[in-house]
Amino acid sequence: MSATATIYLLTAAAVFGIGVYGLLQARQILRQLLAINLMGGAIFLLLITLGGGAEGPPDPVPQAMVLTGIVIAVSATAFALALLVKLQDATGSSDLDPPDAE
Amino acid sequence: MPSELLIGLIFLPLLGACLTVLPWRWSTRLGVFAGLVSLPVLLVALTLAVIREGAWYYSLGGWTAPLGIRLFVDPLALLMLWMVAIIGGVAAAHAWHDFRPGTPEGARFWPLWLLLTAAMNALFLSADLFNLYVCLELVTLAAIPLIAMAGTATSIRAAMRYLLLALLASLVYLLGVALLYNATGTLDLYLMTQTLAASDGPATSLAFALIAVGLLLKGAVFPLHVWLPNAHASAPGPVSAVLSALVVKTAVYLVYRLWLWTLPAEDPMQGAVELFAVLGAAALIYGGILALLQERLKLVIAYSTVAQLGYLLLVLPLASVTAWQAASYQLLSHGLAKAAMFLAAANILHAVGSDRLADLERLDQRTPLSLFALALGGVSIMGLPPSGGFLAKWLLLEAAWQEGRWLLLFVLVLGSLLAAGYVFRILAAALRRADPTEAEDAEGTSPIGRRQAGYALLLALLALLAGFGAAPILEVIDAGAPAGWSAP
Amino acid sequence: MMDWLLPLTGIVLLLNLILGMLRVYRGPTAADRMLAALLFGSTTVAVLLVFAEWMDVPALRDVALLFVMLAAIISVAFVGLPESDEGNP
Amino acid sequence: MIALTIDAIIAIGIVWLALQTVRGANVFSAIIMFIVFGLIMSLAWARLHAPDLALAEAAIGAGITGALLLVTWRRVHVLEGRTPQVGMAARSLWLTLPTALAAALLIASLGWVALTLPAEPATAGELAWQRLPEMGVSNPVTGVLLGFRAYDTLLEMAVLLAAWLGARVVASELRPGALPGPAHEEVPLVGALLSLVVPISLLVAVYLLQAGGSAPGGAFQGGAVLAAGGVLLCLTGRLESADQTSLIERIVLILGLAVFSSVGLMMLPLGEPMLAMPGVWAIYLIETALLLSIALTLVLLFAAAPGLRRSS
Amino acid sequence: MILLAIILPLLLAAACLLWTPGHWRALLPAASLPAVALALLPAERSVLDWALLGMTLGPDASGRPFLLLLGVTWTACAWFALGYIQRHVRSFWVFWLLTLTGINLVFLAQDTAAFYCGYALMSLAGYGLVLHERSGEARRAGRVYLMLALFGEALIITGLFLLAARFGNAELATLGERFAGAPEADPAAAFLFAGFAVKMGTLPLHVWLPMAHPVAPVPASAILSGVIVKAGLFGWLRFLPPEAAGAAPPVLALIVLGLAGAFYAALFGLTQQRPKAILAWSTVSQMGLLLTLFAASLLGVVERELLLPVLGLWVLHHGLNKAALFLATGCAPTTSSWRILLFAFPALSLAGLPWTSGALAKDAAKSGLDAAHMPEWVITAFALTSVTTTLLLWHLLVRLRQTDKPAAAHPAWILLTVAGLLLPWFWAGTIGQAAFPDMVKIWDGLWPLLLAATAILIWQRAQIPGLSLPEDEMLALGRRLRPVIEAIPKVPKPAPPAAEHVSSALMSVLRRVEGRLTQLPIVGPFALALLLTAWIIGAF
Amino acid sequence: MNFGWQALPLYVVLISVVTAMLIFALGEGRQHVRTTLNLGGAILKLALIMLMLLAIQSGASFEFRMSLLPGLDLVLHADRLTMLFATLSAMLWLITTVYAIGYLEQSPNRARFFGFFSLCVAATMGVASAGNLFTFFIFYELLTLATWPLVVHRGTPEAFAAGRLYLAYTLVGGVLVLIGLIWLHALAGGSDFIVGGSLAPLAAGNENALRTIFVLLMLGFGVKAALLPLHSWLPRAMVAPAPVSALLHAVAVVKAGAFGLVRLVQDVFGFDLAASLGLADVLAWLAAATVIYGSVLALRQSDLKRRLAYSTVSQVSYIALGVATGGMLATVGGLVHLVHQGLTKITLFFCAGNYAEGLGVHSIEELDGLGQRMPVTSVCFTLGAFGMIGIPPLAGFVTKWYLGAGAVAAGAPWIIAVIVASTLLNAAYFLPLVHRLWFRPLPEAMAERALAIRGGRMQALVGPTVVVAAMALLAGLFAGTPGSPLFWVIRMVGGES
Repeated sequence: MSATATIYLLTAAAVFGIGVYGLLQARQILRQLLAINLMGGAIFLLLITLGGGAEGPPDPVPQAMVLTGIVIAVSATAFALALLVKLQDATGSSDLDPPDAE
Repeated sequence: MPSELLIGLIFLPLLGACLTVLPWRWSTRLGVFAGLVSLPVLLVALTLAVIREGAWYYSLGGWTAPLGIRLFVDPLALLMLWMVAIIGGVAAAHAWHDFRPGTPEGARFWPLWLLLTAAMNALFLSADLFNLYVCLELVTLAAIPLIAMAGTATSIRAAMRYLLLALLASLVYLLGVALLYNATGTLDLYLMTQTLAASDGPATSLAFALIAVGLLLKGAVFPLHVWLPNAHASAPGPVSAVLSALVVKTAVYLVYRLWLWTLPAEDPMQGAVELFAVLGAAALIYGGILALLQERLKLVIAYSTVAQLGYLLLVLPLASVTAWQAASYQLLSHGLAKAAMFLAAANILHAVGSDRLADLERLDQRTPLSLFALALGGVSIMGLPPSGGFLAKWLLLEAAWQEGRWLLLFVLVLGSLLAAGYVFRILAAALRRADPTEAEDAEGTSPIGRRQAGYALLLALLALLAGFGAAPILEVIDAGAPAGWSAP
Repeated sequence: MMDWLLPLTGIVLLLNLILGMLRVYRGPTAADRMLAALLFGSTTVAVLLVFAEWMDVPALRDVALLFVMLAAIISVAFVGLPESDEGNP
Repeated sequence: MIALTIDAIIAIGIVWLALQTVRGANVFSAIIMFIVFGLIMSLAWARLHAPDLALAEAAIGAGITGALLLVTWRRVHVLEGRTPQVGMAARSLWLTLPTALAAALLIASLGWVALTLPAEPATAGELAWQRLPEMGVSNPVTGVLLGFRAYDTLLEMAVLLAAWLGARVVASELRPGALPGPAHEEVPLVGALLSLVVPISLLVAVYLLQAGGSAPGGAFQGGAVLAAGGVLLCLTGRLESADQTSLIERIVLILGLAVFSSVGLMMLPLGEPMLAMPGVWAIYLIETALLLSIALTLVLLFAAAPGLRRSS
Repeated sequence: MILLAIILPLLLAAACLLWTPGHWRALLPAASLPAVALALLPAERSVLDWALLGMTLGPDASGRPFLLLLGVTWTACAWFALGYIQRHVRSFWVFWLLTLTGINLVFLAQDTAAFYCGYALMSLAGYGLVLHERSGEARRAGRVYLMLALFGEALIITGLFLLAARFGNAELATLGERFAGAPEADPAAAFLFAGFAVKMGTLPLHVWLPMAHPVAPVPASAILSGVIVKAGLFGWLRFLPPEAAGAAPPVLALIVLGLAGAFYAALFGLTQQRPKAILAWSTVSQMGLLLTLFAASLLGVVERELLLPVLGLWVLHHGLNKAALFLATGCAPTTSSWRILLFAFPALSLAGLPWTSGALAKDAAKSGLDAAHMPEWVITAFALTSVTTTLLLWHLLVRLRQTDKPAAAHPAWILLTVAGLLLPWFWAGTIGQAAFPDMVKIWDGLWPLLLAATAILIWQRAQIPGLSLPEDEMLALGRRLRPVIEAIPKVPKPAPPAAEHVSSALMSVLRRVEGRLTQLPIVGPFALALLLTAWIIGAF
Repeated sequence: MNFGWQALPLYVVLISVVTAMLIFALGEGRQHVRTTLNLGGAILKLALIMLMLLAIQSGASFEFRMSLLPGLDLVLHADRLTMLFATLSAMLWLITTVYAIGYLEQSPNRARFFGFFSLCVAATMGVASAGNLFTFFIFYELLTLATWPLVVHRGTPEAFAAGRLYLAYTLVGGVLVLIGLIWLHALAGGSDFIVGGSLAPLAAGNENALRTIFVLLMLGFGVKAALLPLHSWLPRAMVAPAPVSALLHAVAVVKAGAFGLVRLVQDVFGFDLAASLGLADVLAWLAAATVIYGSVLALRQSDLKRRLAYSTVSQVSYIALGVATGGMLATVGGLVHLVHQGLTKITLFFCAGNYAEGLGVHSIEELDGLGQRMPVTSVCFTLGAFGMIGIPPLAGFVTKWYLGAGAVAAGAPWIIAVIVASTLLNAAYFLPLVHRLWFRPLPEAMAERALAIRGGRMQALVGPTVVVAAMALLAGLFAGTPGSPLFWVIRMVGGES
């Protein structure tokens, strides 16, 4: 395995972990959505790197998967953002677990 | 011909959804009709075909796996498809009143509903891991807005929580798929088996672990069930019904597929089924107790779902024909009964204006039919005879017995007692009279209310009838048992 | 010469990018961040062009083109954002 | 060695930006960091020989997502201005520590496992290369997207539609016109910029669509670019939200899905399997429909409105 | 006729239940007439195999004297009761007639179940008669009566079960032959003996009798003491064939028991104050004598053959006379000389004055005992009981004189007294036992009376003060013990279990857990932990 | 599956189900239609059962079989034991329905009441005609379900507390049966009721398994039969309306448990096997303990219905006792008590209901002098009490006779002691009631209290009471007559085992 691939694989792992941490720890939903998108990016990076992107044109199947994944991610994010607006309208808060809620 | 049936199951609801996006009332009606009413017809033909020919694959676009995407139909998929058709159909009929075509609500509701139907059908038929990811996302993105249609603060918050966790779950699943693709070189569920048997390393096990956690999250398995109760309880009635009866089952279905079909029998990852069983047992008990603690009807039913899902995981380590029958029958009867209960709860909520248990007194006077449906559904959930739930429980116990899993047996029994506890708690609340001397209620049920109750009752009766029709159903199901399970 | 010159240019540009990142990080105002991001955009275009040459992937020029366009869009979008205390930690 | 340095810089940048996105002092800077993260990611895609993804990442990941995030941030955090900004430290140690620990373990195990895998095209990918000629397009990604795995793409369109439908369900009645007001008109140069950028975006979109057959590009990237133009029009008030979705809009929204499905179904009576492409023309037809649907859906999602109309 | 004997009283009882007896009450005494007919006329058995466990009814040799006694006494007493009963009239008649039904059935039954059926009916309906006055005393007596009656029934049914296991619903006539040798025979005989002994007032089980008989209204007392107690004897006769007794020792023990009862009861009666109580004790005493006779009849088939007529005669004699005496207590017998005379006849008859039925019976008994090779002392003791009986009856007369209030003499009393004089003779004639006594026998009858008269004279001269003891001697003893029993500390009730507290605490904990779990920072690590667990399971 | 005349037992079950459904569908109004339905259903069912009875007498057999799961059939058949129980429940259903119409027609929730009432009878018929343990279990659980709404019918907190207790016991009992059943199924495959037991060939080597199974099933059935440690639900369930109590105690629930024990011993294990495994003795001891314990507790109750309830606890165990003792006589005694206890206890409960409805009398103290106030009811009560004590010629005597004799014949004379002790205790708690009725003065207040029921309702209450009392009397008095329960049972026991 090439050094480039190693670098990007470790990057992917790190970003995924950071994303998970961010998703679980963030208070604001917007941050959580950012974290989810980070996680998505990490997975895409992993797919392409493993698909041989470091050496030359990568495996087209993962590329197609990533493209699909990107569109799905933007769809989900867009809907989540709309829901977030609605949530704030309905509850007056953009935080899922307000400190005084439970 | 059978292949076109598969296509129809996915594309008719999909095109129906397109039609319902158009602004005309007739297009909505046509879309719904094409997308839902056609399903049972297709399924009858498909069932006959499956009985005749057994399971088969269908390569989309003519590109066979591993290059292309295959559909796969077998008795298990058929069972799930039937459930989508029946439960989804009846729930849709129930929803017809609240979400009439031509109204703004209807215009928003039906496209999503049809997309959800299409997504579930696609999911149950798909044989491709990445395609399944897309299906899962489609299911999620179609289901969550439906929850939010209730419009209450609780429902929005629940939808948000569901969405975040579902996205997390999807991504975790996707990561697993990514690793698997690289390790095995294919995405096809069934081709993968051979490669998996050869390549055995930490990567594949991590991949399966990731997939498992993703699915457990989507399937609301304890302790990852946290999104479920509020989401299912605050959604509109028909949506709750479909969520609890079908949507969460998608994850369980995939767990079955992966562990019973994809994963080679000797793979060390098979050991995870024990973990699933532990979680299932915990869910059964924890969900049962929490259902007992709830003060609102729909929350009780929702926690009941958490508990009942436990049964489905408990089956995994048993690995016998009986266990297989038990799992299938539990899928079926829980789906029918739970949907009936949610529809009935929706009617009650509508009639009473509240679903707090404390407000439900004299329901036998106020909403007799819905209460009846609720009770019948409850009978099946409790596993009391004569009902499908009873046969499911019987088979489960028998399977546990055959394998000598005493602890499991104990958990099963405890779970069914807890179920009895919460179901009867509901019924007790419904039969209560604050003032026993109170005069009779003169209020009758409106024709609409009666029809709505009728839908709930229909499903409840089906759950009951499932207690009598097991022999032919199981005959078909048996043929679809996973490879390792058919040995007695 | 091209063997090492192009990548070296790339490195320099990337270091430049990092400086930009720091500005984005440090702020202090939203406008600082936005401008840094725009700088970022143009530097990225440069990096992409260098990569296209160096790695012999001409399609990257299309990407660079896209970036140019997006930079314009983002700047317009940014102008539309209201001033608030948000950006001033 | 130099290449490695470049990769290292990019990797460090990515990780650092990800961290900043998560730990950012406030939501706004987190969003900015995320947008920058997207840009650096496209550099990474470039380094990984995946220009298709670099395009998509730039247009969709950084561009459209960034715009969506920013406009929502504006709606949620600025216009309301109620929610106090709380950083990460607000959680107690007991809540943070297990998560951090688990995340660290996850990173370690994931990294370790990924390194054990072969970084090369898998069986399916090699098959895709081999059988690409049968598709009639030379860009393997397009070949996979619209040929071998067309079904995924089709369902993905359904996902996009579902997202729009969902957003419409939850669309807030309280704040329909969340788009910026006429402030833009007073900003100099905006008009001139617009008159340049929007046609260019249309041109780029069409170019990308056309190029998709043989080179990186395609309906998604093109659609995103077109959407970017639409977003710009919205931002500058050239388009404003309407109460109703017009018939045209509805048709365009379902166009991708409907055309894709119809073409797929078309071959059934001829005894061909479902989603068998009758020819390259079909691919372009579908791509065009997809492009239109994607663009409109994204713009509508951005505007968070049932429909759009030209401002009077 | 047999069915009539059962059904007629039942019908009348039903009538009384529904309507207060009116003009038709003259019919009520007639209810017992079929019994007389059955006693005297030849009758076939009737087999009613549809009824109960298959019933067989019919008079037989041992039953006839009982039936005769029953018919005559009951009719007379009913006649007496017609005027005597003023309160709770319906209740009285219902129980009266039910008791009659029961005892009819007892005397007619030829199978075990029917016998037991009648016996139980009689015992329970008798409770109504005892309780007639509803006074506190009556209640107490009734309770004791009922408890002992039930105790007796329990013993009897136990015995019957033991029999039924082998013989089913045994036909009584042939029971004896089959009884011998059965392993259940001994315990069954013991249970049955003890069970019927309750009704007979045999010594330790007699407690109820002196309590119950006095509290009942006069006609009821009369039949209780005169007739119903005989059902116990009848039970013995029916169920304890000579074959059942086995060896001799129990026979002797029973004889001793009987004699002891005879003496004890007579002497204890002397301490009583109420006339009816004195009569009741007299009954206990007399029943002791019957036990002696019966015990002798257990010695063997021959002895049974010998003594059976004697027992019948004795039953008839005692029943009629005792009933007459009881009726006398309701007719103020000391208020005029002819009434005293009328009172004296049955009294002296009981004492065994020669030429009376008593002498006849005693004579027959003595010869019977003799023939049964009883030891001399038994016969002597038997004779000596006349002394105590005489003393007791004298005591009765004295008490009557002190307590009598004026009352009309009812013709039924006279009738019964006359019947008491004549019927035993008549009966003795029909069974060939009637014989005018020779001088030896007259002396045998006289000396106890003379002895008694002497004692009375001495007693009166010596001015020995009368002893007064409670009627329920054993229960009185028990009452003394009550404080001791109550002193036993009671076991404290355990505190309610803490389970509810635990469960509610658990519930609230669970509620909180679930609340926390919904938070992402908490559920997230769970998910990750699961992930790692699953991975570790699979990979290592 | 066979839906011809062979399936008559199915139709007998279905009649009640259909009646129940129609009643539910009718709703609260339409009193007359409901009454007609109720009576029509009951009469039709009785007629069908009579028909079956005649057919079986002439040697016909009925069986309906339907496969529920592979290897598990739902079997409804009619053997003599079935007919015994079925006839009893059909008759008592008819009578109780009349009574219930009189009892409840003024109160709310009648449709619910009568619906579940019918359902309850359907379940009872199912229990009676079940042809294997599996089918038995199905109806056994259905019975639990159908009865619960009746127990909580009053809707008061006490009613719900009682209902909760009832459920807790019966459901746990059901679970025990289920486990036993599963085990048995794993061990033996099907478990059809075969006279003399079907497990004998399995006995060798499986002794301990069979023992455990027996104990599980015994405890499971024992819950409904109110065997000793499992009886506490029964007295609490007394909050239900009188017809329900009557039904619970006389026919349906308690009997179903007892019937289950009978089937278990007679037709699943077979007495010989049960005895050779030492199981019959266990059951006998348990039943004996219950007999005594129930009676002792009954003594301590001051509420009329509770006293009756504890009496039931005691009396029902006679059935188990008889069957567990074995031998022809004791078995006859046990089985015939199934009917006799039913008739007698239903009489008592009807009377208790009459007192409660007529004069609002609930506790024992209030019974004083009621013989004057409500003579017919009081006579019936007296008859019932005597029947319970076992005074001839009432039905209870016949039972005890056979039980006692059977105990000796089976070489277990200690059972006589149990029976006699129980008889004495019965007397001790019933006779004071009878005493109060007839020998205590009527208190002023009670004398002045107007009867709450009169006219047609009164007839509807008193009529059935008299009928059942008469039946209890006649069943004993005419025990020797062909067609009497005893006759039937003797033929059954003598003819088939």
